[in-house]
Amino acid sequence: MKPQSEQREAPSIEKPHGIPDGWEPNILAFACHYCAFAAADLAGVMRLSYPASVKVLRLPCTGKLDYIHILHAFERGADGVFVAG
Amino acid sequence: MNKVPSKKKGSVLVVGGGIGGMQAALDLADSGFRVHMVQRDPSIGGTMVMLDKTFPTGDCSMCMISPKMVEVGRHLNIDIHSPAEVVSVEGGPGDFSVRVRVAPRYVDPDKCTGCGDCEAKCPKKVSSEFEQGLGVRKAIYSLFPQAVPNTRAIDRKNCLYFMKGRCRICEKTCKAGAINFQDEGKELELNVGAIILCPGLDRYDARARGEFGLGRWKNVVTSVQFERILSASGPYKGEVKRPSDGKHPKKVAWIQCVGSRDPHNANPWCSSVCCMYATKQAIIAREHDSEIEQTIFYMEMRAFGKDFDKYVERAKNDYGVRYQRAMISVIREDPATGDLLLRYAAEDGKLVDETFGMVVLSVGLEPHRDAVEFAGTFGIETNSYRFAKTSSIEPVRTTRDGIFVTGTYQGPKDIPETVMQGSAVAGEVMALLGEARGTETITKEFPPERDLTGEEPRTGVFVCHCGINIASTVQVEKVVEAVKDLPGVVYATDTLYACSQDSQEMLKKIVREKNLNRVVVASCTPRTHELLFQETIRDAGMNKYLFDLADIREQCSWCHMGQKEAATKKAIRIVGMAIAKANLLEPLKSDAVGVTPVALVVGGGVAGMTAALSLADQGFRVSLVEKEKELGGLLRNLRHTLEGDDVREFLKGKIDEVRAHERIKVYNDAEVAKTGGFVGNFETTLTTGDVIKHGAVILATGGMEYQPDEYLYNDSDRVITQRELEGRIASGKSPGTGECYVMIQCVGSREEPNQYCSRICCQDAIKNAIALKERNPDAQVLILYRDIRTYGLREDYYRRARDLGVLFVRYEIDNKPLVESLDNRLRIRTWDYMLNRELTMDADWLVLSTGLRPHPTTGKTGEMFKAARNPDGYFLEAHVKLRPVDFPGEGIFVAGLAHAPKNLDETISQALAAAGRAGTVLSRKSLTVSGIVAKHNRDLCMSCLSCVRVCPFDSPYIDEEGRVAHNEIKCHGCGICAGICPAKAFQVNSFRDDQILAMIDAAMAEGKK
Amino acid sequence: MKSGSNLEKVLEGGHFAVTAEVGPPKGTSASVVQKKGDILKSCCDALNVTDNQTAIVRMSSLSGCVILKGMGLDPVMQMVVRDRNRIAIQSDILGAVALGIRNVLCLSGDHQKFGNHPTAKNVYDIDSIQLVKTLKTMRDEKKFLCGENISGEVPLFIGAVENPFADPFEFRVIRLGKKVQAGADFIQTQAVYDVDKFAGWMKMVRDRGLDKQVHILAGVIPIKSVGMARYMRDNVSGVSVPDEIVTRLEDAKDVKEEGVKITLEIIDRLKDIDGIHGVHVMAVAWEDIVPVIAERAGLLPRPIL
Amino acid sequence: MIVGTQKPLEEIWDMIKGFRKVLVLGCNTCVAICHAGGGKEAEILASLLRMKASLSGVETTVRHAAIERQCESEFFEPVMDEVRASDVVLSLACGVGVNFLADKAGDIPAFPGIDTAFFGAVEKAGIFKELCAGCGGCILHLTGGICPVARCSKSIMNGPCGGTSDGKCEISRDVDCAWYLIVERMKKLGTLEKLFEIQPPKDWSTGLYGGPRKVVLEHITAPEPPEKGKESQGGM
Repeated sequence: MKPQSEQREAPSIEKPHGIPDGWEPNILAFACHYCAFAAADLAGVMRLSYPASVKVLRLPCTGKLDYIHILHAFERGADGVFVAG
Repeated sequence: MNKVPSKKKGSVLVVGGGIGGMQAALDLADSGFRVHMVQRDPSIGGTMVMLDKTFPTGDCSMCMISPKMVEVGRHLNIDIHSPAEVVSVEGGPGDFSVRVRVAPRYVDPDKCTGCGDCEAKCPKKVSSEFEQGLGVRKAIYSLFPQAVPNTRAIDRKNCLYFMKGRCRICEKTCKAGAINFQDEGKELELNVGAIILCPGLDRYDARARGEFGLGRWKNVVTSVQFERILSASGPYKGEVKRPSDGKHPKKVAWIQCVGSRDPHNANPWCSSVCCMYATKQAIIAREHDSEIEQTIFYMEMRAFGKDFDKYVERAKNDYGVRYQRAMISVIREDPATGDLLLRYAAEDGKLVDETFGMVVLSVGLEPHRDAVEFAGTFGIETNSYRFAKTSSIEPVRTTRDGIFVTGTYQGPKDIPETVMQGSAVAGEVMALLGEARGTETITKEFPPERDLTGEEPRTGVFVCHCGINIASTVQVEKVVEAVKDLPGVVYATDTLYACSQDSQEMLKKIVREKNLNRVVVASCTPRTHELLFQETIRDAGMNKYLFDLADIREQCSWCHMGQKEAATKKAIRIVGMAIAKANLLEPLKSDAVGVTPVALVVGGGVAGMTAALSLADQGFRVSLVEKEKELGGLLRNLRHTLEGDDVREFLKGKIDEVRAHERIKVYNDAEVAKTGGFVGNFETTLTTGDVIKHGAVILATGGMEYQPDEYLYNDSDRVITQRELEGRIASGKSPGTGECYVMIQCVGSREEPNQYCSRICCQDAIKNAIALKERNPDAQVLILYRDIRTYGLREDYYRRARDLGVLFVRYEIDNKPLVESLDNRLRIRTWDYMLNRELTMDADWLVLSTGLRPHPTTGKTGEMFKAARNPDGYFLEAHVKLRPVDFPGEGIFVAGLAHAPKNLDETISQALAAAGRAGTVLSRKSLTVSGIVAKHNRDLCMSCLSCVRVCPFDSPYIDEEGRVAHNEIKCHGCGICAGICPAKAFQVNSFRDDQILAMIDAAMAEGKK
Repeated sequence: MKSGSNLEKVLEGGHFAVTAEVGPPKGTSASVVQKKGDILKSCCDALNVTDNQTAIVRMSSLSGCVILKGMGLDPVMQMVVRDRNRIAIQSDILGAVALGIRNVLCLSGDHQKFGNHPTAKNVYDIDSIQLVKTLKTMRDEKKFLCGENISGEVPLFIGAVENPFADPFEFRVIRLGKKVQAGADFIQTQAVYDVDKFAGWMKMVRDRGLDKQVHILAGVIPIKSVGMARYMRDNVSGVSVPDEIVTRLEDAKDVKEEGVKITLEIIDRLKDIDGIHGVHVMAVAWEDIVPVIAERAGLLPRPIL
Repeated sequence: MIVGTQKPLEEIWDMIKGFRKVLVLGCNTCVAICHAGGGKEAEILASLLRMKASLSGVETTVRHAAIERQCESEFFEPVMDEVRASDVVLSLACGVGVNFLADKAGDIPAFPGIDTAFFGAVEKAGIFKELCAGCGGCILHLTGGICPVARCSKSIMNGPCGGTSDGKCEISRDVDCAWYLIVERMKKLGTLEKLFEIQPPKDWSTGLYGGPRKVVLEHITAPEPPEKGKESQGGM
């Protein structure tokens, strides 16, 4: 049996510090294609405004989501992860 | 078999684009027919698009219907003609000629990209029909944001240019040059083999009931207005507010039967849906605002559908909904507060005044206002209420051959029954036009796919301006600049409208010139445009899965208006994510499997026989399996329907027809012993040893009449069931002179552990009561009931029974009637809630209205076909609203009492629907499997069975070696297996872990300057 | 006579026996036990000393018994198999006999989860039926469980418990039969409130002839408050408190008096059941009511044998 | 199979926080099936520990790997370099694997990342329950196939005790009374009379209480090296 060779690099997470002025949380949303992604579309159609630091990643279903996806986002510097489905 | 060229046309006209028409159109177009859909409004969607949520599951209405609309809009074999109406119809079944008048839209659909710039700039505001007057639209508009087609239309009556001769701002705004003020519409001549009518409904105009104050008191709204109020995309964004002052009402009242069950002032029929939608609205209102106190004023709670009673119980117990049995006589407004004072008679007869912050009128359904002219155009008869005339044994056939009807034009009904009838008419049409299948459909030809094996990614990026939709917020050129040097990218450009015809050609040219092997388009949502671009790159010789769409409009420019910097930065990230994924995409094969064009129908009752006949008429061989010696099932015990149809005659005819049909083989005394396989390729062994290979299966295992032990049924010969009474009436034994009959409703229904309505018993009792009274007016008939549920047009018979002198006395579940035996008579005591005292009656006969139970074989059969059941033991359909005859496992369908208690006409509709749905499978030579499926790596798999247990589609299974294997044919690509697999043995194509991780990296990477 | 204990004499003499329960303190004071003994001595034939009941650590049962013995009372040493393996059990029995203890009641013991040391490891080396049999072997054959000989006599009157209200109902009598077969001389039952159900169980006991082979003492717990009644009804597994008892207490002006009345009614009915040879009154933290109950139930004076 | 549950992150962190190079080593057999300690969980835990280290301001590298079974020597070979390059190995195997790893890891500490719970089976997706206690003296033929040692909270041989109510154990309404199940099942099998006999005290010496156990299969254990010269004389 082969060991899992693929390894991530050391993390680049900053240490906790105070919240500077004008700071916006960097948020990644995992959205189900059929509902939450459609809802995100609808938000646009209705011209609802939300911070531009929110980015949406489409999944075929939130059941596809793996813990490691969430953790990976945090390790890469996400301040929040939003799962919607 | 030699195919004789058919004289019948292979195309079908569907008149009406609501959910019923859409279902019929999709079923037909998916099974080899060309469909013309004529829709009066500028968009399809009908009534369902206006609803917020649906009962009893609380699913979002738009979320369910929107993908269907997109599917209809994109279907190669469905042509939508809108806004349009049929002018004339000539010819007969198999060959009609139809003239259609398409009204001018003043926007050229071939040029319009649906970007909506014109609408944004149009200066003229008009009260929105879609928002029921609670919001505004423009003079150039789409009916609602998700409209299909999304070509805008100019409302000539309100357009400044048409009214005053100047403005034309839309024309100036439209970069695609799609505005055409000279549009005069056109007339089409269509040749079709069959016609389906589904024009939908109107709602009762409650302004006619001045005492309710609609239109006068601002805080009195209709139920449809309240749907819009509840809707998150509605005028109040889902906040429960009053129109008068925007305050949150604390107490909200619903008034039922507004415009229904009222032969004197309004419509005599029951609208069938209001009890449930009011319950739903009361629940959702509380979910939106936990302070709200909800009261529903009603006469009878008609929760007759599957799981409806449970829903009402939940509303009472979990959501605090108060159900007050009372008639509201008048509503008055307190001008100071805008509150509303309701006066009603409480159960003890005392008049009560109660104040509410808001009142919702549960308005009933009625035929479209042009229903009479409409019927004239098509040459069909209507009943006295202007609904299309049908019968309980031919529920979707109009009086003119070859013209069918579905949905509320046939009678008031809810969404699943409309969808069911949509599939039912499709089934009827398939049977009528079976031989013409495939004669008029079109298919698209593509060039061969280029082999990309071993190539490094060469990704092309096309960033769309979408006119100014994207470009006014996102600096498109900056995006192009930022991504052009990303790994894998060899070409990046911007484009005015990526989806326009010329851009598509440009895209193809560049793919070839630059030898691209991945394409990313950054424009709008993949939900509507992915297929379009996939087709384009396929046309350029690429595998269509080597594409990704970055949504920088809906999810970027439109929600970050006025934030150019931030929006541009985000757009760069979004495009970067798509590129990162595209680089890792691989060409996918869409596998295909053959289909055995044979149907298995389990159950030889009326549902099974109807489905079998429809499928056999469609041209498929059918194996019909019946566990008993005779066909006919439960219907053999019935003599007449409520409407008076002769059931025995009908049943005999059906049985003869089945026996005589050359394509139907009947297996009597047989049951399913085991089964295996998947859609298109099942193999089932019967208890007789016969082995049947089939492509689809319909489970119509039927129901049973409940055998009571209540109310001395086992102790006295004078206590009988409705079925036994029906026999006595038929043989002339009942009614004897001056006999007294007492009937008790809901015996064995609507109480634990059988907390559901058996749906048929109220009509059964009324049918027999009428028969008794008609044969002998001196007979006394008294019906003890909990709620009389003569929904829809059946209400007529309830009224007739009362007119004939049948007495109705209500009882409550915690105070049931008491029965004792006295020599040759029975003494029945019950509490009369009207008189507020105990009633004692001596009766000659006590008749029990016993409900229905699922047949005991349902469980066993269900297990074999992996068909789930609800807690009451009835089969659970794939989706209670939009897939009422499907199971989650494809190729398996349900019909009749096995699904839920229902009346004969409903059983026939459902059986036809199951046949229609099965026809969509059996008519195909092969079934193509989407490339987006989960791939299973057997080397990594530990056969832990996690996937087998969680997969909603049963695609992972235990194979002959006793290990987990995966059937991609059944897979829908949802990836739940991949999420749970502890060995990472599953990866979903195009959503592989490496692709997702790469996208996360890209999303989190600092964008290049 | 197997042991010559007072309890044995009362029961063998055909008298309707009365026993009561003495809970030892969560401390070292002998006077707590003595005080309870004083209250109970004139109204009971023998006194059970509980063994770390509900798995809460208290003074050992053996010590409590010795204190009572010193006051001239007849103690019943309760012994659970939760905390001792077969070695410790047999050793404790030898010591108890040496100190004059003659009655032993064998129990499984409440699971430690309920007690004040829920993280303790339990023992359950042998179960309560095996314990009964072990004691019988020690007494009758003068042998340890392993077969080796014991020096000296082991005069014991062996008791066991049974819960007629636990599941599965019909198996309870079979299990009682196993206890009798194992060597139980007397049985003390779980508290009876539902006398009808208990009578039904006793009929099954008589049908099997078990009432002729063993003395059955019905358990009685006087109820002091409505809360206690509800708690017993809802939370104590294997105790069946009919709703009407709870209702009676809820409606009563003087709850304690009503509780006593209910207890007296129950004892009255128990006396009429064939095969019941006595009552075992478990007045937890309400010992001073026992003489009152014994008096009002007409169970006094106790025979002196 | 052996069922385990992952230890709380804080507890794991307390074990390893003093080490700079951590290897999280999953085991792809029993504990992977119960979603506690396979390669996937190793990857997840490694990520969590990296973030924990970062947030605690500790410079630590955390890597992860997994092997088929941590109870077989040969499977370790491919990861031994990784093991040797680490300051500590956090094994997500059951206790067997951690013991085994400790034997192989020389001077590198092997710590447990999961709590090994019991031998059990999947009741339904996500629910595992204990069914065997590995007592070394099976009596299931006497108890209708339902084990009182593992499934009765008092492990009694002549049950049910007085604590059962509605078929549930006195310790919790969520725990079935094993003896209730035994009686019901033996009724169904028509062998209830087997329960009329008193079961003697159980011989616990075959279990954990008899000291560490070992099974030796003589027909499989490697024979003593044969005498030289006889090696290749077997007929081929």
